[in-house]
Amino acid sequence: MASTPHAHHVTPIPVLLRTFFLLLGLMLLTIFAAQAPYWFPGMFGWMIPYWPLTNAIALAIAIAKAVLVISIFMGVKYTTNLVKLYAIGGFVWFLLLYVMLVDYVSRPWEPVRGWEAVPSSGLPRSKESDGGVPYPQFPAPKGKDGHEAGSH
Amino acid sequence: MNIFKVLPVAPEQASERAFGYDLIFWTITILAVVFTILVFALVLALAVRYRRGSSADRRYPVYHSNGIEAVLTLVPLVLGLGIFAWSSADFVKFRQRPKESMEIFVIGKQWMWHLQHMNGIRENNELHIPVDTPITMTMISQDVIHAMYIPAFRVQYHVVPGRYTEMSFTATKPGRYKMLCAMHCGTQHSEMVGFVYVMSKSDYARWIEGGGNRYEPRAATMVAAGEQVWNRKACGNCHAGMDTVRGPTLNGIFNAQRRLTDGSTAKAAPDYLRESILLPWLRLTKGYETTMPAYKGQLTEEEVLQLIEYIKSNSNTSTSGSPQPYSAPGARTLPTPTHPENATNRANRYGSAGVTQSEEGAMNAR
Amino acid sequence: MSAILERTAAPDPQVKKNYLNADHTLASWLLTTDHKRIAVLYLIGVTVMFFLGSLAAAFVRFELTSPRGQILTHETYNKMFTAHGVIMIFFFLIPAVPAVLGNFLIPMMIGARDLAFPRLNLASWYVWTISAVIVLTGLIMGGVDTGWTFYTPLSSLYSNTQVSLVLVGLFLSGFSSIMTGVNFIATIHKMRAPGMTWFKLPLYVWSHYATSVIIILGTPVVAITLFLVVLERTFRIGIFSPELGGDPVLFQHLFWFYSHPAVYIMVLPAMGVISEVITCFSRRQIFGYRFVAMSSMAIAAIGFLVWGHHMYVSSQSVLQGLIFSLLSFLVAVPSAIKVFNWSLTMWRGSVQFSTPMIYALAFIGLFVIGGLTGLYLAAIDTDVHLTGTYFIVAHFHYVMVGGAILAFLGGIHFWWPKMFGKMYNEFWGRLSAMVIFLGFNFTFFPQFILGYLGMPRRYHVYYFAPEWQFYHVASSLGSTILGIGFLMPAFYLTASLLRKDNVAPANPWGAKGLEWENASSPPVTLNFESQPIVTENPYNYDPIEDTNKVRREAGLPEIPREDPDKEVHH
Amino acid sequence: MATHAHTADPDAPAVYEQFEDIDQQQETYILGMWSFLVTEIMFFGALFLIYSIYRWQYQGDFYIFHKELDYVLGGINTTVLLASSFSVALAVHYAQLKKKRQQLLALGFTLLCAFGFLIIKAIEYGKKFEHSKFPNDTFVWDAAKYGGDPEHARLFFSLYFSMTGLHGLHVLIGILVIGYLMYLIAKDHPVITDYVPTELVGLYWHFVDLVWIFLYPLFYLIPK
Repeated sequence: MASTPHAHHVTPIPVLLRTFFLLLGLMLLTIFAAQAPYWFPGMFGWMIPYWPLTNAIALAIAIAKAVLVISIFMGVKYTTNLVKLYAIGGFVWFLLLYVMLVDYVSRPWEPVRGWEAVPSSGLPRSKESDGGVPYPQFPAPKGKDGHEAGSH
Repeated sequence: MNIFKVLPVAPEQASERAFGYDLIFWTITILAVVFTILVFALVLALAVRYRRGSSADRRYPVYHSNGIEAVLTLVPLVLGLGIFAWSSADFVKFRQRPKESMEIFVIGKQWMWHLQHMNGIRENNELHIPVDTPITMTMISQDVIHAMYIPAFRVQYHVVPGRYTEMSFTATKPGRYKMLCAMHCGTQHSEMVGFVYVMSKSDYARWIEGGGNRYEPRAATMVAAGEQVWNRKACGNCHAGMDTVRGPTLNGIFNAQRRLTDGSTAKAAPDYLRESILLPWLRLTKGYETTMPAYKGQLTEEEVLQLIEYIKSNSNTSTSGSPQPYSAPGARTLPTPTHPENATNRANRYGSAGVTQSEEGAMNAR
Repeated sequence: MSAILERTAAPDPQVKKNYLNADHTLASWLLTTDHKRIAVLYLIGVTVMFFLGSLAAAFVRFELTSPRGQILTHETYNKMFTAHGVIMIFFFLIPAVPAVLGNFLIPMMIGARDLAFPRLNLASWYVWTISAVIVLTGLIMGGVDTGWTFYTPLSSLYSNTQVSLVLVGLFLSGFSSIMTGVNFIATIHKMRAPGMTWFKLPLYVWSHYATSVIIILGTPVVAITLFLVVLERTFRIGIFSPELGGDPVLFQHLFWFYSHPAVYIMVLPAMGVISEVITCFSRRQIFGYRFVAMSSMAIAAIGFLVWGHHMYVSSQSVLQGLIFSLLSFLVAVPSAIKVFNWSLTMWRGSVQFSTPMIYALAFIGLFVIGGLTGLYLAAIDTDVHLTGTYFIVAHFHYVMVGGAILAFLGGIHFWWPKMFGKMYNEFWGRLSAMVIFLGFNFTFFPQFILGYLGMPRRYHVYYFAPEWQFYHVASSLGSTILGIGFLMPAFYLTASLLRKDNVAPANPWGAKGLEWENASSPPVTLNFESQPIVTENPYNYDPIEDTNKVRREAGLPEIPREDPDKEVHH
Repeated sequence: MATHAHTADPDAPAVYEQFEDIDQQQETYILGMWSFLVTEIMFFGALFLIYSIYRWQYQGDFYIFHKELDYVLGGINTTVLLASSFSVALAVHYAQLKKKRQQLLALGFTLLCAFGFLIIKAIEYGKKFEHSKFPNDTFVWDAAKYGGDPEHARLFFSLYFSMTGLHGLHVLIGILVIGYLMYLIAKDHPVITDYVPTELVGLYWHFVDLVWIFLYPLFYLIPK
C-alpha cells in the first residue's frame, strides 16, 4: 500500500513531536500572558487596563495552536485541495456567525435620533459606567385614584 | 353601500406614515404585477408557440446568451436597489424619534396591553391619543415577546422583555383603530387586541382632564361625580360658559324659564333637564335647530342625577361669574374649524369617543 | 395526442430483477443500504407526515371560517398550527425532495452505484423516523403551542406544553439532515462517473450540492440553539430568557441563521427538479446552463446572509436591518435568473404538456408570485406593516407549497416510472396538477389581502374585525379544493402500482440523463449493468427531430433543419 | 455489506461495492469526515458566538466569575488533551506503516488521557455543584461578597456548563469510538483494512482538542 504511487503522506514522528512541544509551549505562554499582570504587577501591571489587548494575545495564541493542530496533526497541510477548502471553509463560515455582532454593536445607537450615537437602549449593561444611561422610569401617576403607581 | 367597506382591500390611512408607506407598497405591487404578467405571458407564449408538433421555426436555438443574462441580472438588481433605497429612507424616518413627542408607556403582558400616559392615566387595551401629535411609545414586556401593531398607522414593533423598545407615529385622522399583538404570545394571543382612539386635541384635553374614562378618581360628592360625567361625555364641548352656535350655556339654567322652539316656555326643572339629556329633541331651546345626541341608554339614572346636580351647582354660583367646569387650557373654546370632522361627526363621537359601550357609533361615523 | 401518450411498454413476460424485487423480506427493506430503497422508505415517511400536517392545516382553516372560531379552544388551535408548521417544515419540506428524490437520483445521475456512505444513509432514515415518532408523540400527548419558530421566552419559560420533547425530536431530525448532507457532498465530489465533469452534471445535482452545503453549515446552529432551549426548560440555564439574564433576540438570530437558509434547503432541490422537467419536456438544452448552476450556488451563499430580514422589527438595530435588507434584495437576482432561464428554455423547443411539465409550469407561476411578494418583505419599510401578518403566511406558502411541493409532486410524477416501473394515469395526473394550481391560488391569494389589512398570523379569533371573514371563508374554500387536489395523486399513484398493464419502459419520456438512458425501470440494485461513461453535455435533446416525429405521424410537412454543424454552439 | 477487491493482491485493502478503487474510497471517507467536522465547527461555533456576545456585554462581570474556575486544573487538562492529540497522530502514523502493536499502544495512551481529562473535569464540576454554581433552581451567587450581577453569573455558569459539558460529551463519545476502534484492530476485524478508520477517529479527536484549545483561554484566562 505504502508502495503505490497514491500513498498517503506519512507524517514523520519528529515533526509530530516538534508540534506537540510547540503546542505545550504556546499553552504555557498563554497562561503566562493572562496571569503575568497579577504575578508580576511591577513589570506587567500596566496590561490590566488594556484587557482587549490581553484578549487579543490569548486569542492569537489559541489560533496559532489551532493552526498547528489542523495543519500537522490533522494533516491538512499534506492533503488535497478539496479537503483544504472544506477545512478552511468551515472556519470562514463560522466567522460569518459573527455578523450578528453588528446588531449588538449598533444597538446602543438607538433609537435613531438623526443617527447620532446616543446610547440609550440596548441590552442592560453590567455597569452604568459602561456608557449606558439609566433606563427611562415610568412616571408616577398623579394618584387621583389612590392606587399605587405601577401596580399593574 | 360602499363595497370597500364590506370588502376592504386596503387598511385605512390614519397616520402621517401611512401615505408614504402605501406609495411604496403600491409601487412594488405595480412592479410585481408587471413582472408576473411578463413571466406568465412569456411562459404561455413560448409554451403554445413551441408546443410539440407546431410549425414554428426551431432553427438556431439559443442555449446561452450573456447579453440576456446580463439584462436578467441588472434589471432586477437595479429595481431592487431602488426599492431598497426608497424603503430604507422611509424606515430610518420611522425609527427616528420625533424631536418633541408625547410619550406613552406600554407594557405588554400575556394577554393584555397596559398603557400609561405621561400624567399617569392608565388604560388597558385602549389608548386615547390626540390627533396630529407625534406619539412615542416606550415599550417593554413583562413576560414573553409581543408586537405592538396598529395596521391603520402602518406601524409595528416588538415588545421585548428585558429591554425597552420604542416606536413613534403621528395619527392624522380621528377615529377608532385596531391595536393588535402581532407576535404569537401564547394561549390568548388572538385576544390581545385593543383599540386606539384618536381624538381631536380638545377632546383629548378634556379626556385627560377627566382622568381618562376608566381610572377616574372616585368622586367625593354628587357634584364632583356629575363633573366627571360632564367631562367624560365632553358636554362642555358644546355647552360652554356662554351661548354659542352649537349649544346654549348651561350655567344658571337650573329652574330658569326656557323659551322653546315652538314658542312655548318651560321651567328647567330636574324633570325637564332629565328629558333634555335623554331625549333632547322633545323640547328644544329656541335658536338651536340641530338637536344634541340622545343619551338614553348611554347614561344610567344615577349619572343623570349627578349631572343635574352638577348643572344645579353651576347655577347656584352664577353670581360669581361663570363657573369653571374644567380647567384645561383650551377646553372651554370651541373646536376650531381646522377639524371639520368635529362638526359633522361630533354627535356620534361625543357619544363614543371616550366610551367603549358605543364603539359601533364611532365605526358608523366613519 | 394519443400517439404522444402511448408510452407503456409491452408487458414483459420475464420479470427482470430490480431493486424492488431483489428481495422481499421486511428485513431486506429495513436493513437495506440501497439508496433507492431508502428513498422509498423516505417517500412513505414523508407522505404520512404530509397528510398529518395537512390534517392540522384543515383544522386551522376550518376554525378561521368564523370570526369566533368553530370548534377548537384557543389552546387546541395554537397546538394545531404549531403541529402544522413543525410537521410540514421539519418532516415534510426539508426531507421531501432531498431525502426522497435526491437519495434516489443523485447516484444514478452521476453514474455511481450508490451513495458514498450507504449505512450512514440508512442511519439517517432511522434517526429521521425516531425523531418523527418523538415529535408526533409530543404533538399528540400534550401538543406544543409556541408556533414552529419556538421563540423564547415563550418556549423556554412560559409554555406548559411538550416543548422539550418536540425540541429533542427536532434536534435529532437535524442530525438526520446532516447525515444526508454529508453523504451527498462526498458523493457528488468523489463518486462521479468517468467523464462526468462539474459542468456536465445535471442541474438537479448542482442544486443538491448547494443544498447539502447549506445543510451542513446551517443545521448544527439551529440544533444547538434548540437544544439550549431544552436545557433552559430543564435546568433553567439562562441563555435566551431575560428573566435569567439572557437575550431573546439572540435566539432569533441563531434560529433564523439556519431557518432562513432552510427555505433554500426546501426550494433549491425543487428548482433542480424543475430544471430537469422543463428541459425534458421542451426537448431542449437548458437556457444558460452555467448561470442556472451558479445561481444555485449564489442562492446558497447569499441565502446565509439574509437571516436578519425576519427580525426588522424584533428590536435588532437599524444598521443591521438595513444591511440585511440590501442583501435580501441581492438574493432576488439569482432567483430571477432561474425563472427567466427556465422560461426561455421553451424557446425553440418542442413543448409537451405532460403531467410533470404542467406541475413545472405551475411552479414557475407560483414561484414568481411568491418571489415577487418577497420584495415587500425584503424592503425594510414595507415589512414593518406586513411582518407577522397573513401576508407573510401567503408569501411563504407561495414559495413553499407553490414552489417546493409542486416541484416535489412534479418530480414524483416525472421519476415515478423510474422508481416503480409503472405508468400512472396521465388524465388524472394533468387534472390533479390543475386542481392543485387553482385550489392553491384560491387558498392563499386572499391571504395577501388579509395580511395587508392587518390580520396577524396565528390568530384564532377576529371578532373585532368581521370584515376579514370573507377572505377567510374564500381561503378555506380554496383549501378544500387544494386538499382534494393533494388527495388525487395519492390515489391514482397508488393505483398505478397495483395495476399490471402499465409497465413502464426504461425511458418513457425519451429523456436524457444516465438514470434514463443507462438504467432499466426500475433500476437494478447497483443501478447500472455496466459503468456508464459520460461524453456529452446534459440535456442534449433534439427539438426539431422531436417535433418532426409528431408531424410525420400527423402527415404534416416537416419543419426545416439547419445544417448540423451550425446547430450546436454550446 | 459485501466488499470486493479489484486487484489480485491479497494484501490490498478491500473496497466497498460503491467505490471504484481504494484511492476513491479513502478520499471520500476523508472528505466525508471533514464535512462532518464542518458541521461540528458550526455546532460549537454557535456556542462560541453566544459566549462572545455575552462576554462582550458583561466584560467586567465575567472577569469576576471566571475566578471561580481553576486555571491550573484547566491547564493540566489542556496538557492532557494535547498529549492525547499527539498520541492519536502517532497512532495514525503507525497505522499507515502497518505497525499494529505501536498503533494500539498509542491509542491506549489516548484513551488514558481521555479518562484523565474526564476525571479532572469531574473534580471541577464537583466543586461547582458543591457550591451551588450549577445554573438550576438551587443556583446561588453571593453578589454582596464577590460582586457582579447574579443574573449574569447564572449566564456565565450556564455557558460554562453547556460548552464544557458539550465538549465533555464529545470526549465521552471519543472514548467509546477509540475503544471500539482498538477492539476492532486487536481482533483484526475485516472492516479495518487500512489506516483510514484510524485517521477518521484521529480527525475527530483532534477536533475535540481544537475546541478545548479555545475553551481554555476563553473561560479560564479571562483578563480584567
